[in-house]
Amino acid sequence: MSIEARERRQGAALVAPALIWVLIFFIIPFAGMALMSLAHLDGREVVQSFDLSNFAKIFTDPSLRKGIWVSLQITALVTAISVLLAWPLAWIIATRVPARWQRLALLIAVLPFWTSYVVRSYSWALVLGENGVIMKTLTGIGLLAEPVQIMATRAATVTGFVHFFTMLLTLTIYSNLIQLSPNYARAAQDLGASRLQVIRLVILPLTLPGIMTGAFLTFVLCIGDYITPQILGGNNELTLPQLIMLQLGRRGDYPMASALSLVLMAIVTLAYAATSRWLRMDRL
Amino acid sequence: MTADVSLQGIEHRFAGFTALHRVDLKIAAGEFVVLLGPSGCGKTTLLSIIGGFLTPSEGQVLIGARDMTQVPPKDRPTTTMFQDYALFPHMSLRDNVGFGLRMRGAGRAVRNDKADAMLEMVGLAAQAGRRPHELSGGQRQRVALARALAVEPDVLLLDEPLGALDLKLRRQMQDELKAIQRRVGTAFVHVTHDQEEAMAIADRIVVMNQGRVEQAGSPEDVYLRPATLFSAGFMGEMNRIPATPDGDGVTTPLGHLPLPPQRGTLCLRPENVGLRGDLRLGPARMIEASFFGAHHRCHFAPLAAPDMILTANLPQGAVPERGAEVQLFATDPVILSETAQ
Amino acid sequence: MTADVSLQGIEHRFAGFTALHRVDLKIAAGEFVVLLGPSGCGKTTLLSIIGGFLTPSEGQVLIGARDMTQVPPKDRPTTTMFQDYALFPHMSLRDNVGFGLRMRGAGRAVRNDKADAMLEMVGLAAQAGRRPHELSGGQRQRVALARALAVEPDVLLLDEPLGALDLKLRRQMQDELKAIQRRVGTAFVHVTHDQEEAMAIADRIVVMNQGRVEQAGSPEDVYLRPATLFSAGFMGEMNRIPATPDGDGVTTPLGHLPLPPQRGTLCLRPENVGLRGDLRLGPARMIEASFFGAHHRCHFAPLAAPDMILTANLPQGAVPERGAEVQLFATDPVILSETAQ
Amino acid sequence: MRVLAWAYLLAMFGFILLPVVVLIVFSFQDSRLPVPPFDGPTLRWYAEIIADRALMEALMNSLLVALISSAVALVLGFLAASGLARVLLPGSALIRGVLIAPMTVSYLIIALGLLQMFNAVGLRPSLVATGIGHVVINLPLCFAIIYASMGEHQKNAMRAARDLGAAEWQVLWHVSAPMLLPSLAAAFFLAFTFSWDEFIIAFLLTRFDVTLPVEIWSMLRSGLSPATNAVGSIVFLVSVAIVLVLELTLFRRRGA
Amino acid sequence: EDLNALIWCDHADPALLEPFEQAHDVRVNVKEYEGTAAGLTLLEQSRPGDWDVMVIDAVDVGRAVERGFLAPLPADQLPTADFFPEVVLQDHTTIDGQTYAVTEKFGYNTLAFNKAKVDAADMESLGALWSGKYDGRIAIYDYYLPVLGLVGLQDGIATKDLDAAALDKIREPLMSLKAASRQVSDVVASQTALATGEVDVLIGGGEWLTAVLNAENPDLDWTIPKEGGLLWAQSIAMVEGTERPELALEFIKYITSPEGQARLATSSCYWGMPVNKMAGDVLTDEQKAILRWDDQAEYLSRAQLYPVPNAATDTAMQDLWTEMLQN
Ligand SMILES: Nc1ncnc2c1ncn2[C@@H]1O[C@H](COP(=O)(O)OP(=O)(O)OP(=O)(O)O)[C@@H](O)[C@H]1O
Ligand SMILES: Nc1ncnc2c1ncn2[C@@H]1O[C@H](COP(=O)(O)OP(=O)(O)OP(=O)(O)O)[C@@H](O)[C@H]1O
Ligand SMILES: NCCCCNCCCN
Ligand SMILES: [Mg+2]
Ligand SMILES: [Mg+2]
Repeated sequence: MSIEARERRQGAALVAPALIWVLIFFIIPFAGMALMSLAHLDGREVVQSFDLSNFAKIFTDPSLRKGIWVSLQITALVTAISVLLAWPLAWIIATRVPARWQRLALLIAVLPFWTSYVVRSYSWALVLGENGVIMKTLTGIGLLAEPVQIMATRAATVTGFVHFFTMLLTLTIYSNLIQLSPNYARAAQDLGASRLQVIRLVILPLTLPGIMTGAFLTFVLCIGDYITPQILGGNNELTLPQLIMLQLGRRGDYPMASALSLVLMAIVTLAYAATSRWLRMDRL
Repeated sequence: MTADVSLQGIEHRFAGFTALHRVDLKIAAGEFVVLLGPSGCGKTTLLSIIGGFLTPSEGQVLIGARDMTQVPPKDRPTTTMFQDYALFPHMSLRDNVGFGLRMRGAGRAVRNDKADAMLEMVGLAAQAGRRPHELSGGQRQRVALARALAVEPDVLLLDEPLGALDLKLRRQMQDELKAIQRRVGTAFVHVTHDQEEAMAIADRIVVMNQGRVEQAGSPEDVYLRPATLFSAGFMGEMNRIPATPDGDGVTTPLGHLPLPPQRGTLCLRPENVGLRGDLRLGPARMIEASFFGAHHRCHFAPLAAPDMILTANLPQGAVPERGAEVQLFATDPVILSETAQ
Repeated sequence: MTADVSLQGIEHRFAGFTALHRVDLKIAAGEFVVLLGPSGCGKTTLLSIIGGFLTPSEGQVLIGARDMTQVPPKDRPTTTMFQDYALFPHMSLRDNVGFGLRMRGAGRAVRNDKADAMLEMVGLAAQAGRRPHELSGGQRQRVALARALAVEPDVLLLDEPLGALDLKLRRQMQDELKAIQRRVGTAFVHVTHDQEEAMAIADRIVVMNQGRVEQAGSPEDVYLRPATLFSAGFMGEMNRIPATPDGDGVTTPLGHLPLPPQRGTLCLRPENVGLRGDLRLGPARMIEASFFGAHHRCHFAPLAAPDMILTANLPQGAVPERGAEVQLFATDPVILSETAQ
Repeated sequence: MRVLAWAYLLAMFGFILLPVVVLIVFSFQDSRLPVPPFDGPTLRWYAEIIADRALMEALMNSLLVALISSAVALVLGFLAASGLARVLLPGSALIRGVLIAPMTVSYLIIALGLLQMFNAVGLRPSLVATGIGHVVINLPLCFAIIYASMGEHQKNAMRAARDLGAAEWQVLWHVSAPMLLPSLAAAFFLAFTFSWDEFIIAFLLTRFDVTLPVEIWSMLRSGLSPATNAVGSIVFLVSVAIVLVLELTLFRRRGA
Repeated sequence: EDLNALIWCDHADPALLEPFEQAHDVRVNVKEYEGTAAGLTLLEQSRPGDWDVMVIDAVDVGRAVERGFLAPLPADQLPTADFFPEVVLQDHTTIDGQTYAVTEKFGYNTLAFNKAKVDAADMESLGALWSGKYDGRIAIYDYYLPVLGLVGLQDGIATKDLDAAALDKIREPLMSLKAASRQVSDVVASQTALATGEVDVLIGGGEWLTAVLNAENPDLDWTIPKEGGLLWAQSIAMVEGTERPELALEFIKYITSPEGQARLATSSCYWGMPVNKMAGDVLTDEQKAILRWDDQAEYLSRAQLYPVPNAATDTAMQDLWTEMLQN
């Protein structure tokens, strides 16, 4: 056997365990889910069939269809707001904070990562409630006459999400920013660009990989999350994951849960395709 | 368009570290000046001060007689070409080169014409629509040059522009850089730590060491008449022989030599040591020789001081046998006093 | 311990691309061979085939007369020194150098003794406990050498070992490499694309181009008697003058020259063109000169062919005025036929 | 501009830290209603959760699952990265794609797929099932981080070790792993964090032996009490302490 | 030894479980669920032996038995004689003469409210929720059976008549109720919302919601309006296939014993009336007052049982519920 063939065999042996793991615990379950999505519920029994009735129902049943729409709206909103909030924050940390304090500033900016995810959502309920800290403060100092309802609305869900994803995006954008040669900004300035022009024409485009990587992660994690809308949304509208959990928990409708999951997956795949040219998944 | 630059008593301190000590330097309009020195000697710092990226702790920067010490880079008649080129990767070459004009409010047509003309000058007109990552290192360097020159600066500052290129390409780009500078007539201030590069392109070389200017002069001056031991050593290989004054000459390990009496180090470049010359060094044994193409590099042990090895570059066809005893001669001897170091 | 290497009809194809075309090469035991050629010519590929990192598509590798074509690196009597040295950053120098012995099952005491001896040889005994990142580039290079030699290979393979060093250090390490090779007597196969380096250290230079061996011979042979135009050009700068046979000599743009009649290109190195020599080239006008330290690089326009520029490296102090008319002479003329390309 | 920047920084810090601060403050709330007015302070909720057997078990379970699943993901990711970095395997772009794929899929989908498969083969929900799911989500992460940090230099060091006679496992153990230590540590740490805080997979794939996030979820759904705040605060403070220690030791050398 | 129990959240209280665990040296593992459909789904996915006991709404025992999930109980060993007779619900827990479950706790799904913010007189009619006066101050308990039942009552439909046709009639009022309400939430979220002043009225609420918070907010109150209310009665059963039938039975006996009953009645997630009258001797007077021990006879007379839908109606109800959540 040639040296290269031997090398390849050893290389393959090293890759094999991970590949097998992914095959058994990701690909096969996924295939199973695809199969399940073609089945249907007869009374309470799952009956394997091969029809697209679940998908047909998803796109005709107003509740399910609206779920997709709600999820898309929330996710788009969250992603956009988080990028808008995170970019200046990352930029300020990377360029305005003295080098020796940067890591500390970044650490503070992502500190709540280290609370439990469930608790983090729940603590927003404390903050946003009608008698929560914010309303009490605002009405207390007379800025608001009446408390405004935020809790149990889409605004609460979005706030909870934005909180988490602003931190995530700050990380990805910051790490992109500090990898840029300082000479880009210098060169642009040297050629006569104002501060804003430097940012708009040079720095911003150069941070697209960081923005897109963070935005994609935000999109995937946000559109697939059950906890935040469940805790903060007050069941006033249901997202895709909530609908999926509803099928699982209350109705035992695995076929429909699978079909909804595939729709979710398809949406994420589209998002991936749209951003893939900028993605640097190892930038984490 | 070009202007002269005058640095007066420039001193620069970073937190707890003085990077430049009272540097005075004049750069004439249209001159090609090279700042040469080892890593960390303050070349980039000095260039940044001229370009406006740093404000000196003390001293003044005059460009075309105007005091520019506090003026930000965008308002100075200088542009800088960075070592990593800092080409904007998301813009075409044309947009890169036209960027400076765009910032000055030029319309698209105007700046594209100018950009194309600049790209033409550096031989990249055909690639104007490409992105920087589609170019080779040498091509990128030319785009950076075109971009910096497109705004018609009075002074162009270049920080090791050739540092990232391989040797062959580097030598080729040196010639181009020199030719372009001749053509546009702009003053160039070029930083390098490669003395061959410096000699090949400079009108004047400024040798720097530890934040000070050691010597400033033409390549010949600096190479043949170094002012300090540092200058001498940095410009090329050298044989160093201790010398003490002795009547009308000096005493060295090789014996008495008829040179101006002075305490210091006798410096001889390898190509100035050989079988002919004005200064007789006495008998020596040939130890080893290797062929270097244009010359043979030979090591000789003087009989008077067998532990001292003298290196001589002898021309093709003039090489003694290994082990042979020959009379060594030298030309262009220089004695530098210890204090000159 | 050393052995000879014989490469027989080596051909190597990467997917859709032939990197080596029927290379035959013998390397004698104890010889210092340099593979020289431009980037992409197949040097690394050939070295990898000797070292066992690649199996040739065709042909055989014999080391010490044994067929090693299919033997993996760890079982060959070769070791490779990588361009980036590939030192293990988490191990002390001693552990780095002792690594090969450790893999061969040597106990700690044995391998430490050997490692210390090797470090002693390369002058780093005092730093044995340090980590690679605490060393300068040149020191690292020596550690890599010590590590490769510690397992006493028959053949040491070096892929651009000096490529990462700056010029000054590079010249110094060349001397050391050569000296160490002399001392240990192992055959060295050394890859570079720097012809000065090749000439400085090689017993024999193998000039490669596009997957073929152009010429193999001593540095003098290759420099002074190039077999092909490629060889001639790659070994250094050259003036090329077309020549056609004409009775007892050749006709060139400069006129008739008394050389062996042959159709081809007359090659003259710049240092072999000057104001003296065996071969009279006729009158020429000096156009430009720049100072290069050891010599002046001058451009001459022959009066007979004013558009042809001849480059001559003239020694210090022998440079005519710009615009002066002089008689040019040459030494060591070589005529290479077109087909030799 | 400068003032604006600092004001923005402070405002964002306020936004980011607000829920955590409120959480911690109201963990000392004396009444059961975690809303203003604050009528504390009391430590009784802390006493309560420390005495809560189920919670403490969930904490241990979380630690266990996070440690083991991260270790498995790390080893698998390391081996795969070493294999792929070493030779150009046929279809290696596809292999990389397959290994990364789970990273682009919502956890809920991974959980549902595994739940159905385990149901089908008769495997009961358990910590092991959860751990398997966590390896699925963390393997791509570990692989990507390690693969990205295997530069030419790393590859050459591995070749050098082989050239000097090292067997494959010796290359991995003596050269590759120590050289990649910072990336390995970073990957492990990140994987650990993800597993430790993962909810949906653990929720669907466990039954009685639950992980901490699931236990906290049940706490939230089985009675109103600031004990939830206390758990959140403790998790937060302990994690921050760990992060700080790592920051000051392991990652200090890597600089910004 | 372990006992695996599928429960409503009130059985997760350590104060309830620990005495049993100590007495029998076992460990009770609990898994919470909410809503019969969810519980049945969990059993569907399990294998025999996974579960030993289960808590289930008494009216839904039939649905579970029909699918073979429950094991018969020795009726003679159960203290049903000591129970309030109205909540033994023999018709539902006994099928074909075989007892499958025993009731353990009961209460009402009606209106819970904050009397400091709401006119208590308004609460005497369900119609107040549709009057517009409390728009934005209402929460809906997220369990379709009792709330659909209440909406039916408001429309004059008895719970036992809530069939597919009736569902059509209550769609409109259900949707307008949703429009008037602020949130739809589970047990604890409902308690929180009412206790923190997020909402003032909870439809589907009752003593199970207010009693547990009595100490925090004495203004929380509940009533059965004139249209009537729903009686919830949960029962405990042994799961078919259990490998520890004796222990399971011991647990059921413990839960139905006076001590167990008292602890269950006042457990941490929600309070509710014990079915065993003897628990009255264990409970304090204060606790009994909060539970309104003495008013039960009247309440019971005005309450109706949960709807018991067949599979098709159940699906239709869930669809309607999902639609309500989503609008
Ligand atoms: N921001 C800074 N803070 C502190 N010291 C600095 C800073 N920038 C440069 N220095 C120090 O000032 C000295 C001069 O630096 P400078 O960059 O000018 O050197 P250089 O000659 O350009 O070197 P090189 O050839 O390596 O680029 C160095 O010792 C450097 O360490
Ligand atoms: N794995 C490969 N697959 C395809 N082509 C390859 C591969 N490795 C090398 N080549 C090609 O083979 C040729 C010879 O490569 P090789 O690395 O031997 O060149 P080299 O002489 O060492 O060049 P350099 O001086 O740049 O190191 C090049 O054209 C290269 O592009
Ligand atoms: N399973 C019992 C029905 C009880 C109704 N709800 C009251 C409290 C929470 N379910
Ligand atoms: Mg510099
Ligand atoms: Mg190579």
